[in-house]
Amino acid sequence: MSEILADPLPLDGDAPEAARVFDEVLLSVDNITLTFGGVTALSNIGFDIRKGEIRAIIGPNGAGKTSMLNVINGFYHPQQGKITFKGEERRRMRPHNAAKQGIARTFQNVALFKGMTTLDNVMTGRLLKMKTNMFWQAIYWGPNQREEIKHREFCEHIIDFLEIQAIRKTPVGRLPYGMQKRVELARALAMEPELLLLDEPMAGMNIEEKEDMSRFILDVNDQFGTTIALIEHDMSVVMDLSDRVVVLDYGRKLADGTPAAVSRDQKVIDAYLGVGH
Amino acid sequence: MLYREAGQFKSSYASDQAIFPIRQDKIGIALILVVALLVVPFVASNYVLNSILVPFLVFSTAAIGLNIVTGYCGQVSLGTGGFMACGAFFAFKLTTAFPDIHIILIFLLAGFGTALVGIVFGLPSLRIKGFYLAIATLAAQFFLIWMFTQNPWWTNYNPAGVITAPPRALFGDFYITGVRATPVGKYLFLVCFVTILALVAKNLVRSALGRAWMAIRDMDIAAEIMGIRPMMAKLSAFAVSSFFIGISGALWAFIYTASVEALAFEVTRSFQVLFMIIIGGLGSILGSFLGAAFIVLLPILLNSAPAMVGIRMSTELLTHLEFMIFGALIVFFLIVEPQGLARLWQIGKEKLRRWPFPY
Amino acid sequence: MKTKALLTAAAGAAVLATSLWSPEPAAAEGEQFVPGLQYRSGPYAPSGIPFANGFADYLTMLNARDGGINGVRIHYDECDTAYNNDRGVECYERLKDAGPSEPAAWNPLSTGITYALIERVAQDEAPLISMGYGRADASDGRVFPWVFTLPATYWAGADAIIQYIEEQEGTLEGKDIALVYHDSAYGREPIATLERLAEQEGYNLHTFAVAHPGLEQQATWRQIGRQLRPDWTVMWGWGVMNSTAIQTAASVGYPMDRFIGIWWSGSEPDVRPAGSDARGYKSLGFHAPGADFPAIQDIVTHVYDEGEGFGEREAIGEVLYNRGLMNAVFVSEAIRTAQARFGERPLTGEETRWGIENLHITDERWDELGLGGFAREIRITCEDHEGGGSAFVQQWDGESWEIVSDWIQPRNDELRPAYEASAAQYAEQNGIELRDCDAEE
Amino acid sequence: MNTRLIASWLIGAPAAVVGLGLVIQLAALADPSLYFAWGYYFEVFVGGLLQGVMYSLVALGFVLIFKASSTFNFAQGSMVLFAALTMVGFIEWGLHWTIAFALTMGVMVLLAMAIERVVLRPLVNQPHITLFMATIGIFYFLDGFGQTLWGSDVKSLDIGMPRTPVIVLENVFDGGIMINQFDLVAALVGGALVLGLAVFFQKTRIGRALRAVADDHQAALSVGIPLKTIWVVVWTVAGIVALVAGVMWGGKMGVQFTLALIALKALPVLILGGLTSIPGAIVGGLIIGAGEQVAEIFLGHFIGSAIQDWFAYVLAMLVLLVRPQGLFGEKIIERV
Repeated sequence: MSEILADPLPLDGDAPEAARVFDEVLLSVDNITLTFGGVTALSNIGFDIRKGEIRAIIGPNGAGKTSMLNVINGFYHPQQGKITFKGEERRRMRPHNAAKQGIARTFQNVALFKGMTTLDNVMTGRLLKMKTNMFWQAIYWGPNQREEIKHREFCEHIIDFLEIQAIRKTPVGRLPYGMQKRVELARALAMEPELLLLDEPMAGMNIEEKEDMSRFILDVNDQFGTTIALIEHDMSVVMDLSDRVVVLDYGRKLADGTPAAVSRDQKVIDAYLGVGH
Repeated sequence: MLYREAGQFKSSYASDQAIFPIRQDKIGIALILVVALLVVPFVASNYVLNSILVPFLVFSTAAIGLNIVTGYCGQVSLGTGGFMACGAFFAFKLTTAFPDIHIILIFLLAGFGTALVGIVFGLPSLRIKGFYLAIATLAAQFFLIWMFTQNPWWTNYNPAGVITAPPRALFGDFYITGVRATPVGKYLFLVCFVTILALVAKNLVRSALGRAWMAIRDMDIAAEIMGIRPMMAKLSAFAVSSFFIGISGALWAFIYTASVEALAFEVTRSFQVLFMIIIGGLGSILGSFLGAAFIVLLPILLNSAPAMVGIRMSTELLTHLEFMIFGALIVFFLIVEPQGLARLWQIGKEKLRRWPFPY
Repeated sequence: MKTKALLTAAAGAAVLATSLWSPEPAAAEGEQFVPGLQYRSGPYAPSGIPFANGFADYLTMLNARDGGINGVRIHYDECDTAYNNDRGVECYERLKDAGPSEPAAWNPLSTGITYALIERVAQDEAPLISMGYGRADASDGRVFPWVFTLPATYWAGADAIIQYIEEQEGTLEGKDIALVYHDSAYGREPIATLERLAEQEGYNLHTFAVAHPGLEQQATWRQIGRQLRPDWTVMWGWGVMNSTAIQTAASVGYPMDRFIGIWWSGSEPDVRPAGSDARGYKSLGFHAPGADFPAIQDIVTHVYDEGEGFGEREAIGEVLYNRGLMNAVFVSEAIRTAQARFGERPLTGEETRWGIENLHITDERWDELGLGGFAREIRITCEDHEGGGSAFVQQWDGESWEIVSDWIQPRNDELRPAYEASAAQYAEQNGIELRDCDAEE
Repeated sequence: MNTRLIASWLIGAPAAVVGLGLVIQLAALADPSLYFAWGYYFEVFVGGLLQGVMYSLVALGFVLIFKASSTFNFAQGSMVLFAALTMVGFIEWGLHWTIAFALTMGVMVLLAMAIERVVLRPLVNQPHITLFMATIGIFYFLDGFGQTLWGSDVKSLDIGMPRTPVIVLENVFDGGIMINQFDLVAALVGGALVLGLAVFFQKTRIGRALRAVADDHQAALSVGIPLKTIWVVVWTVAGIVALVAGVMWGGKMGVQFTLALIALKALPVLILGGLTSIPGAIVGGLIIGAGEQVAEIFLGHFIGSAIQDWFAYVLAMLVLLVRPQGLFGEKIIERV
């Protein structure tokens, strides 16, 4: 596991300054192995995510990227290996514990709450922070209303930030796909996560939508200081956005390093072009 | 032109989050309450009060309860009848053991007791989903009815296994159960009580808990990843739902039929309430009322319709026709508007808002 | 388009709904209203239909043959309860103001509905006849002025069955008697009496509950037929439970002639599905089966020949048909009795209540009615709302019911205190003051 | 199904039966008022198994429809009633029962076509729960329709099946084991029906198409199988299964309204066996049938009678807590 620090590389456009340096490890995974029945989804994977960075996880279809995210937020339980988050080794747990620790995510296939409005979807992100008990919720007026308004203000802030004010009261089931992806990001952000996992945030989008989404991701990272781990197929997006990249293929780690270093890696090139297996 | 929200601006989140953010709706609901409290008692016949309005209000409470667990939290339950029986028998045992406790408190305690039972029978929902869960809830239905029929303790050793509501007054001489209760008194009490219950339900579903329920309903995996604990969400839904259903069972036994045996709450009752929320609208408090009204009125209408147009039909045929029309209507509704009457109401309102323009 | 369709439907429903608020009685003034809470649908319809037909046909015949009762025509209107308590209550509320006069008497044909109506009829001042069903302790007229249990209660029925068994066996000491009962208010009524008699007579009582509607009896009958093998089995069943019980009993080889049902477990729909297996099965009865009575022949000529009959011609004279007819006789005779005092006009509930309370149908009166030998003398008093209580045993010979015993008179000296004790308890719970019968005329 | 699974059932099931007997024997020793004899126990057990086959007959109809369209057909019970009523109606016209049976099959085809046209087609692509509720609508409709057509009297349906009980193994157990011939014949018919269905699914073109649909709707459509036809066929087959169940149940206790309620007995069988498995419906039926008889007689002694109604459900629920997909159902793998 070579520690390649970001080396300066000229990139196109208004990319972030590539020479950002991150020292503090937020999350590290070591020797993760995950199997379903006889099928090995992940084998012996290890890498880390550092505080403040944008980390990309790439690889061909079926490489185990989504499984990796599922392991990180506790949805799958690996047979082997350990995960350390914020310096603490994590025991076996359920996804809601991961959420409590500050891990939020979006999904490859939009997993919004289809029967609820945009605003309510975003408000679910605040559930962990809401403290009034069932009794006061039943009364509504009083502490509960104060809390609702406080969190509503926070959510409105995020709604402004992601420019989805106009669809605030629309049931998300009726929104176009690109908008749904944006609402999903808003919902994850409402959790004020320390680590944000994005599973193909730009899949199925046109160029314009992709540009918008890229801008939002960078702004989130920049303004909120949120650490982001991101799965993406579009290599140009990955190159533009990420500080470091880890490459998976058939459940194994192929490479890990700066976008530039990874893109020069022969194994990576072979994997993507389908050469020599 | 009457139904327009133009010119009504929200200047605070509080007013934007009100139950009826549009002024016309506020006026409308106030009008309904005024009519219900001040006009209906004077014009409605005893038949309308006893056989239409009282059961409608009792059923609405049950429908709200079932809507919470099925409509809002997505856990299909067929145990409604069993939980209603719990409420009825708990209330009976409590009020006969402690005659001095106020009747409203008895109803609430019966609700809380049923909530505990609901939690126990909600436990399978943590592992079982969908149809499997729906059928597993039938276990609650059959077991509870059996328990109340088999144990004479629940009926204070009545030889026939029937409980009869003892006379209880709301205050002074204003009896709401027993022989001395008048239909108007029962009705007025129910209007107030059920309105408050509905308000509580509405408050819960528009707060954090309601959002957690809906999140579990719409996508349980995503909800868990958002930090919602499925166990807490599902069990709280079962508990709150059973609370309402339990109260409705107690109201049924004490105010509607006044005397009841456990068989009154058998599985057909569960289906009846399920139909109310399907037809009324899943995930809607208003829908619970609309559905209850529909199911209470439909058989009565079907029965009196032929006589009104002057056709004499045998009761036998009428009842069979009722079954057929009922079945056909369910299919019709599901095809035309799967989201029920509440959604129709909404569409109607939107049309009104735009009127006279088509879009 | 679909909104349009729905809005039309909604509008239609609304119009119908508003018309409900002003129900208009469709009948002419001057008629006596007799409501019918029947069930022609639901799981118990096969038993409910013949009863309803007998009830309705007799009243129709009175109108057709005599022009009503003393010239006051009867307006009969029925509502289908499906043997369902809350529908029964709804029907009650619907019919109670829907007739041309106050209802003469309510006949719910369901113990559950009877329970649900007991308080309502007291409040609305309308009499209720629970003929051979309902609350046995309601035969204490001092506590239940509005409820009548003529001609016999379940407790009397249980007593009669035990007397019959004793007569067959010589002694009951050490005998095993099983009770198979419908697990409802109805089926549980006799248990207390049977237990009391068990203590007194020295037999062992074994009870077996059968869950509504009564399709599951295999385990019950395997226990009875293969393990317990009681000397006698008694059944308190209704509807499909009866026929299922007889068939299942036959399938485990239980002897039919040691199997005896209450009067609600002894009609043609109960035995016919079992075919020849049911031969020998016994049940109680309190009226004769068959159509060989002048009054019933009048129904054929005045009603069925005119095409006004409610049911099939072949079903006339079946046990439940005749029972419905008997119920109608009680109602019409009570009206007649009351008319003698209050005048020949439609009566109020209070007036017909007096009529029932002073009802006295002697053997001669049964003859006059064209029903000689149909049933026994009935005499209701202020205290005694049962008015008879005797029953006989009938047996199915594969084709028809044969009466195989004399009239069995229940031991009222023991039953009466039991009724009064139970009624007193009810009175205490509900704060009812006992009527003083001596003070009334 | 692999041989190991079958072998483990073949050994495990009798062992469980005997083990349960031993437990009850012990309980009887502790409480002398509980009657226990091995002959009696086996008689109860066999009686329960035969009853269970009757449940399976009803459950089978549910499984067929669920497999092919993921629809939980609540109306199966009223289809049983409707089929039996129709057949009795034809017999009452004076037709021989075989002709009546064939005619009723024709009626069931028409019914399947009507349901496909009026209910299923407009609801295509709706969530499963919507379809489920629609079948409740069909349930009510058929109940009313059947009775409007044929009346609500109890009708006997006699196709000449033997009814007398026989006693076997008299030399092994005291008093022997009494078996009802009717149940035995019904069980054989049920077995034959399952065999017939297995052949239908394995050997015929349409049967293979049905299995393709069960595996994957999209894939089935893409190889050119019209979903419309599939639905009609599967509802027809379910209708015929309902007819056979109706003949058996109707013959046993008369044809009448309550027949529709036996669907409630089939539901625990269904979830115990797994909604998608035909062998599951059979094994589930046997377990529920035997389990509830044994429970009613021996457990009922301790906690009160009439426990059959809920016992089956509680048994099924306990199994579900261990295996949420039922004994033979397909394992549910959650994905995001």
